[in-house]
Amino acid sequence: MTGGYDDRGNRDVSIANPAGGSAAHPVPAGGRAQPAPGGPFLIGEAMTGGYGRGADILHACTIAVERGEIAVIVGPNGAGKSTAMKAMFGMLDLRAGTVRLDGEDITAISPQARVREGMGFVPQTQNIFASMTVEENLEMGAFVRRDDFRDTMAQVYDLFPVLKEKRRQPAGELSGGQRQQVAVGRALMTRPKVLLLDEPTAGVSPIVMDELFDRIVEVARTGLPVLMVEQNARQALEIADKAYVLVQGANAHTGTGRALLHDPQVRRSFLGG
Amino acid sequence: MRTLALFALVAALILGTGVLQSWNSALIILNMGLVSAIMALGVNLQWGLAGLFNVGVMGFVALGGLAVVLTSTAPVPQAWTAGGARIIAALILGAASITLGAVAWRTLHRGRRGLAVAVIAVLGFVAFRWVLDPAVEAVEAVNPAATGYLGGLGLPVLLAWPVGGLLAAGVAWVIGKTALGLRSDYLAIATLGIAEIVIAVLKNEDWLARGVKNVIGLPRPLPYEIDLQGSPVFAGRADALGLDVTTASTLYVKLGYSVLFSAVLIAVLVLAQLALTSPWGRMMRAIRDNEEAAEAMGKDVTARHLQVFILGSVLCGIAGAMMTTLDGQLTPSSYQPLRYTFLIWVMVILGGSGNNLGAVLGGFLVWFLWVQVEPIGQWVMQIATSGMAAESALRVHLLESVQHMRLLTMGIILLVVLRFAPRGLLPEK
Amino acid sequence: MDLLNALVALANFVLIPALAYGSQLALGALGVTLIYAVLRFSNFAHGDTMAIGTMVTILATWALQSLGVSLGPLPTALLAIPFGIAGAAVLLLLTDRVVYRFYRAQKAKPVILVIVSMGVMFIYNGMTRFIIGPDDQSFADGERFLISARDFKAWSGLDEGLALKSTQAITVVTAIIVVAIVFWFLTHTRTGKSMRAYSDNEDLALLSGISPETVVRVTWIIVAALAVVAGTLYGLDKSYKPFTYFQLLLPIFASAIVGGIGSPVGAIAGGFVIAFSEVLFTYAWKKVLGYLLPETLQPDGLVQLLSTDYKFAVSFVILIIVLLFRPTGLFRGKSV
Amino acid sequence: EDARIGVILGFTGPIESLTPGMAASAELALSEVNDSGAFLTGITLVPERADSTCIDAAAATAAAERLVTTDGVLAIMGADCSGVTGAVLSNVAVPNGVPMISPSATSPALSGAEDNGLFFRTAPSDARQGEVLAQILIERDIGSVAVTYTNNDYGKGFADSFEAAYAELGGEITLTSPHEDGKGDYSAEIGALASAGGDVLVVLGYSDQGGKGMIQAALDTGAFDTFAMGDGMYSDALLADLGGDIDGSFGSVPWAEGEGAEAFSALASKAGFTAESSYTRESYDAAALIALAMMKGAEASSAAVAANVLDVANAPGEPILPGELGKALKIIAEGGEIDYVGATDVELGDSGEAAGSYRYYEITDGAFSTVSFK
Amino acid sequence: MIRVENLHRHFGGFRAVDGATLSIEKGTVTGLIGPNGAGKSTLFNVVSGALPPTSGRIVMDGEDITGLPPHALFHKGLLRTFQIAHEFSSMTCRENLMMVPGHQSGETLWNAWFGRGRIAQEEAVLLKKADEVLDFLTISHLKDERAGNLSGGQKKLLELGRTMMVDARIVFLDEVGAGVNRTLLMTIADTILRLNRERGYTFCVIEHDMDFIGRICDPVIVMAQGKKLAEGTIDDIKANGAVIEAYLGAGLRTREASA
Ligand SMILES: Nc1ncnc2c1ncn2[C@@H]1O[C@H](COP(=O)(O)OP(=O)(O)OP(=O)(O)O)[C@@H](O)[C@H]1O
Ligand SMILES: Nc1ncnc2c1ncn2[C@@H]1O[C@H](COP(=O)(O)OP(=O)(O)OP(=O)(O)O)[C@@H](O)[C@H]1O
Ligand SMILES: CC(C)C[C@H](N)C(=O)O
Ligand SMILES: [Mg+2]
Ligand SMILES: [Mg+2]
Repeated sequence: MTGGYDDRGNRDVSIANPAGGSAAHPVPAGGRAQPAPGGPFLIGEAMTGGYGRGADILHACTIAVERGEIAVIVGPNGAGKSTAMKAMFGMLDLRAGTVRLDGEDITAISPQARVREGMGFVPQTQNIFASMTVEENLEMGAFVRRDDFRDTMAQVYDLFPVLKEKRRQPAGELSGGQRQQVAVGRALMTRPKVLLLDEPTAGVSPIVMDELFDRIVEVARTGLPVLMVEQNARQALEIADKAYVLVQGANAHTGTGRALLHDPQVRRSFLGG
Repeated sequence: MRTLALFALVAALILGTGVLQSWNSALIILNMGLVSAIMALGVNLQWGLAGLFNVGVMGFVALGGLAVVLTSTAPVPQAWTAGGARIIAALILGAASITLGAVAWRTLHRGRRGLAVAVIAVLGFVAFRWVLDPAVEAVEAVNPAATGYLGGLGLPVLLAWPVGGLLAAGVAWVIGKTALGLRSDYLAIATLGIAEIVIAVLKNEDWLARGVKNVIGLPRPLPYEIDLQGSPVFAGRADALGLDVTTASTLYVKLGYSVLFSAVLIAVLVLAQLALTSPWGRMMRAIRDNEEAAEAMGKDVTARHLQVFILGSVLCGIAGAMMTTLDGQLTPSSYQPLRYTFLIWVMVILGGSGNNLGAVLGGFLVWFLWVQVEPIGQWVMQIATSGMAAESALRVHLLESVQHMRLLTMGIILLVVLRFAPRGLLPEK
Repeated sequence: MDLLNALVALANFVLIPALAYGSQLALGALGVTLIYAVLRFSNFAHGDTMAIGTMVTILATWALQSLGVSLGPLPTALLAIPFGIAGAAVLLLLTDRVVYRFYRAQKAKPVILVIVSMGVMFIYNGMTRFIIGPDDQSFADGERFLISARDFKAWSGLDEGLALKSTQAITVVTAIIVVAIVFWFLTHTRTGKSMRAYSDNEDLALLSGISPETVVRVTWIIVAALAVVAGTLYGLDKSYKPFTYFQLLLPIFASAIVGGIGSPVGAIAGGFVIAFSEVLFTYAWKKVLGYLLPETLQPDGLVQLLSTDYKFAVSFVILIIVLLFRPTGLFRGKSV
Repeated sequence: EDARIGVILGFTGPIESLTPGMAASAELALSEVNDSGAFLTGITLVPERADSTCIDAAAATAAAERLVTTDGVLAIMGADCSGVTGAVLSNVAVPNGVPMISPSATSPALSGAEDNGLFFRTAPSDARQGEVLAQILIERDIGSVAVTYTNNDYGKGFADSFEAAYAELGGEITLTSPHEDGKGDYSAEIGALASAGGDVLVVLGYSDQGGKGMIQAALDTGAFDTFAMGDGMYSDALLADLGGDIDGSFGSVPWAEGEGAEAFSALASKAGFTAESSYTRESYDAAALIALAMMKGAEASSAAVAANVLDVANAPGEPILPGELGKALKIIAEGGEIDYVGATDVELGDSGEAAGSYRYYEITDGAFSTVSFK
Repeated sequence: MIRVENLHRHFGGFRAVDGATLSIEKGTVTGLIGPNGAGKSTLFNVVSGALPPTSGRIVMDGEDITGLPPHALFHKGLLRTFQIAHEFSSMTCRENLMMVPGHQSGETLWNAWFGRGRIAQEEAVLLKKADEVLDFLTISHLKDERAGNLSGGQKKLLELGRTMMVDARIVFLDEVGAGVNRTLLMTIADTILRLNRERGYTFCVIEHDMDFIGRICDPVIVMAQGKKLAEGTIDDIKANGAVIEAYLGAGLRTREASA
């Protein structure tokens, strides 16, 4: 028994594909980025698409983030928040709509190429390499970097001291919250030009969450745009420059973080009153 | 729809064989197809339904074969007097020391039990060999070219089918108790090993079933062709049908097997289908998807695994007994993993694992191919070389190697089918 | 009491052969384990990959021999290995392109890939026999022995001989070096780590900027190298016969699994477990005890635990016992 | 009109390296008959090959079934390995009344098979060869041997008869250890045999399989340096591979004295393949017997073969050697009697089995040399 | 109801649970909080039988349940959810729920073959119940969707839904809230309270959302480094210096002040 932390009770790869049986088909390699000047730093515009051959999950959904901004997506479970994030990262082949990064149309390029273009992403689930050590997880975050990344790693360890303690341990043996820290740390290692976080705070303790939010704000202030999905919405909206409410795959409300936070309808329906 | 179409295709292939080659060939394919389908159902039960990676199919099939010998051949009285009682005593002794060992392992305290069990094992083994060896020697010395074994019980051969199932169940129980804790490939290699052990015993314990000297001329549930050919009544009927009597007799016997086998297959299929669509099937699928969660939801995963492992093995045992009955002989060295384990797996996966009908379809189709790739390969080669100069070295070389087209063709067809149906022909919905 | 003779007899009949055989299994197991670790399926075509790669090596060896090239006391085949590797690599990459890639894109379940690899096995099998035929081929040259039993007896004056074939020595040394390299490669190089990452979580690997196609390509090339080295050394030491390579598949799988799937060090350990359990438990100790015990205690029988009929059975029993105590192999292999 | 003859041999599987020569020999006989122009008027013999796989009874049965019921073969030259031969015999040949002449299924158990007069073999049962080999050892004054045999019905049956005969003659067997064919490593077997000791190692296996592996391993470790070998070991390949290392070893192989075998060798080398491999002679003879029996029965039918094989194979009559099939056909056509001698000095007993004679050979200077015939 | 006595669970040399002693009283909704890696989930896993303890004892209603397998505990009325959702991914949501109740007569092969009538009746009842639960969790439109295709939060909901399929005596919830929409989470909180009051379920809840804990839990147990650090009402805990330092952090005060 490897214990209760394995994602799969039945540890048989042959049945439960470890990739979680996801039907997502990433954009294949080989596409090219097209110049598309103007607009926000990162924008997924009028994105429409779904998983495999299934029905559309996203309906002309638009999400954008400017340099130095924090944009937050909230919405009920299953609204398509994670799907939208995946679509912007090319983990999902869009049926319509475009994704543009820093004046380039990147709709057709593969996820690994987007990493090279400077995007960093923490998915909601399956966001660590369970069989590799914490340190190797972080190194993998820096995979596309050719420079010396030791100081970035030191910063991550500063942010999450517990990871330093456990750096030789396989990440799969960590507690839920610790895994989440590894996942965020991995994305920070990329030194991205834009950071996409899907519920980075799920399962982390309040004290770590505070640090995390502080750090996100700090990072954004250095000019790095951050796009994140949060269920811990009240706290997230407080720091958000821009916020989107997604409902059933479409934009329902858009505004500044504070505006939405104080919108009574949004509060009642999505923020838990 | 797809199901129907594919089964129609298989039917057409077999009928086509009948028309283009001969009805005897068609029936022989059909019969082994039926047997294969039952084996595939067994594997599908274990894998498709419970996610148990059993690659010891060959062992259970062989046990079924052994059952035929043990039930249906005539006993050898001299052998029994020579050492029968002593062999039985040795077996009981062996079983007793294993039980004792297991009990000791369970009851004794941690520190000492390793040593205790080791001592029991060694002493038990020595005693076992001491009782067994002389008896074996005596038994095997009884006319080794023709007998040299204890013989069977002389019962009707149809009885051997359920006995084959029981034998398989017994061994499956032992394996299940020890090895089912292992996961995926680790379980696979353990079952593979156990199958090899079963075959090793079958090959080397001559007193049991003549080992590699084979038991031939096993009794049959159906009349012999030559007897039919000699019977005027039968000849008359054949005449009335416009068939020559030899063909009629061979067809008659094969059809007889087809009927028997179909009856078993249909019964098994109905039961399997009922089980699959019941809450039991749902529970098994849940266990397959996530054991830990199933366990937390009150399902006794270990017990269910054992149950389904035994069930699947029983099917393989029954099918093995049927096959040996059809062959009329037990040849232990013909049990090769490629043929009796992996080919069955190909059937299950190609048919579509998790789907009983898929397994059955795979059983028929793959068996059909296994038999027919030889002519197909030759035919392809003929076409390929027909354009070449008659004396060209390449052509000669190719024609000489035509027999190797058999497996090559099998491989190509396998890849092509899986290319167009990557989840099997009839995937689990 | 004659300790020296006893030791030599034991070394000659048990230790050296088992070490060599264990290393041969280990080299094969390493390839299997790597494919399992990175591409997540048990590759049934590995035995035939070894056969076909070795075939290329043999053809190249013959060509070299006919050109008069030789390595002196070492087998010429060692020089031909690079050709074999190149041939096997091209073949594997082509196979991946035509066959496996499709299923990866489909995210097919591993068991499908296992069956697909059986199809590939059949095809390789046919190809090998088409080209070189099903027969035994001999291609060994150079010095067969580092020291032969006869020479050893003459040299040492002992009753027992000790034989050490050059191929045995080469195999053991190669196996250890190769395992060390693979281990180091996987744990210390960027590419190696990306291979492990890809094997662990494909989607996340994509998100880290790892190109799956590169990983896959590198894996196949390494596998080709391993298969050819293993196959050639085996062929030099024993004999080259395509059918035997297929038969080797089972003990190779057993080694990979008992060692812990995905673990290079486990492959070596597994190879030795299988090899030693085959030889040790069926060894007749009569000779060795004969040297060790005084006249009066000489054994009558063979002092053989089990007859060699059961050598495979024994090695599997040992394997099962090991797994019962270490359910994911000696070196904690992948449990998935 | 074509009369088809089945050639069922294990073209794939453990004896895949023996079978091409066997098939070629059989087909050589058939074409000799056709070329002679003296066969039944208007009828050409056409060989139909099928794969017995040597081990998969079901596949062999299916292949044979196809030959018999689809291609309509009238007689079968085959099968090769005893196991599949038994299966084909009882499942296909007997029910369909098609005669089989096996060139190589040597298991003693087949003697007792229910064959309805349809089964013949040109290779002698191993029961006999065991005795021959035992005698050879005693002649050489070898009193203690270790035995290894290939673990199948052939090897086991052979070993059984050898052991009984050798013990009878006062020899001592230190250990009998089977080996599996096609496996990777034989150290365990050699270890045990070496420990048991013995003056020579008796190897009852196949020359391109475990038998060779065993010899190789024994030489490598210095466990044995002289070997006594059964028929399966006789092949040029063995010499080519082991050459001078096994000088002084010896063995027995079904063989006919002089003429017939030589005639066949000449024929074979003219046809472009070598006769010096196991069971090529027997294959030639098996196919020739089929043709001659048809001629004798004056029709191309299964019944004709079954009824006349013994007649053409045994005395009285004009002795016929390989290459003389045309002559034989003419004699039969003229109503004469023949006694087919063939490449192996064919003499079939009542049960349709060759009594066979054996060549006792020794390896000297890297070549086979005949010591005597038995 | 549950007493954990000096429980240890070590992984190699690491002491994930290091002599925890605590008890969960009947009829309470007990909160279990603590920093990441405090050993909460490990404790759950040991109590629910998924992991054997290194040493120590677990007593449920006076009966020693240490080392009992999870399925046996289930039948004693002890249910749990997993922190990382453990859905049955190839089954539909409905099936995920319908498989839960124990002792279904259709779960024996005999009945599956020969007792179809009775099964049909039972299934109808189960189906209705499952649909109610799905409705409550706002995922009834997904009842025929494979559970593997749900969104992260929806999987968590399904996980919770399973505990609602049977009458439990004690339910262990491991971070059901993480990833669940806060509005829905509050509804869930109300349901937990209702189940607790009306049906007498006992709950033990791990959660990092202090609003949620504050709303339903009394008492709250704080774990740190494998041991119990503190226990008390939510207000006691929020005021406890050690807890603030180890877990809540200073931010909480400031945040509360601003809210
Ligand atoms: N299988 C394992 N092997 C080694 N260490 C482990 C294993 N499982 C858990 N641990 C360690 O035990 C400690 C406690 O983990 P646990 O999951 O119980 O924490 P937790 O309190 O639930 O944390 P969280 O709030 O983050 O979920 C962690 O430091 C973790 O690294
Ligand atoms: N792999 C998949 N295959 C098919 N459908 C999917 C898949 N993943 C998600 N879906 C469906 O897409 C819809 C949106 O899912 P998504 O994960 O984007 O939701 P979300 O907004 O992130 O929700 P949550 O807050 O619960 O994480 C859901 O209804 C879900 O059922
Ligand atoms: C072809 C031969 C090697 C067959 C062997 N004589 C047997 O009876 O099996
Ligand atoms: Mg989400
Ligand atoms: Mg936890």
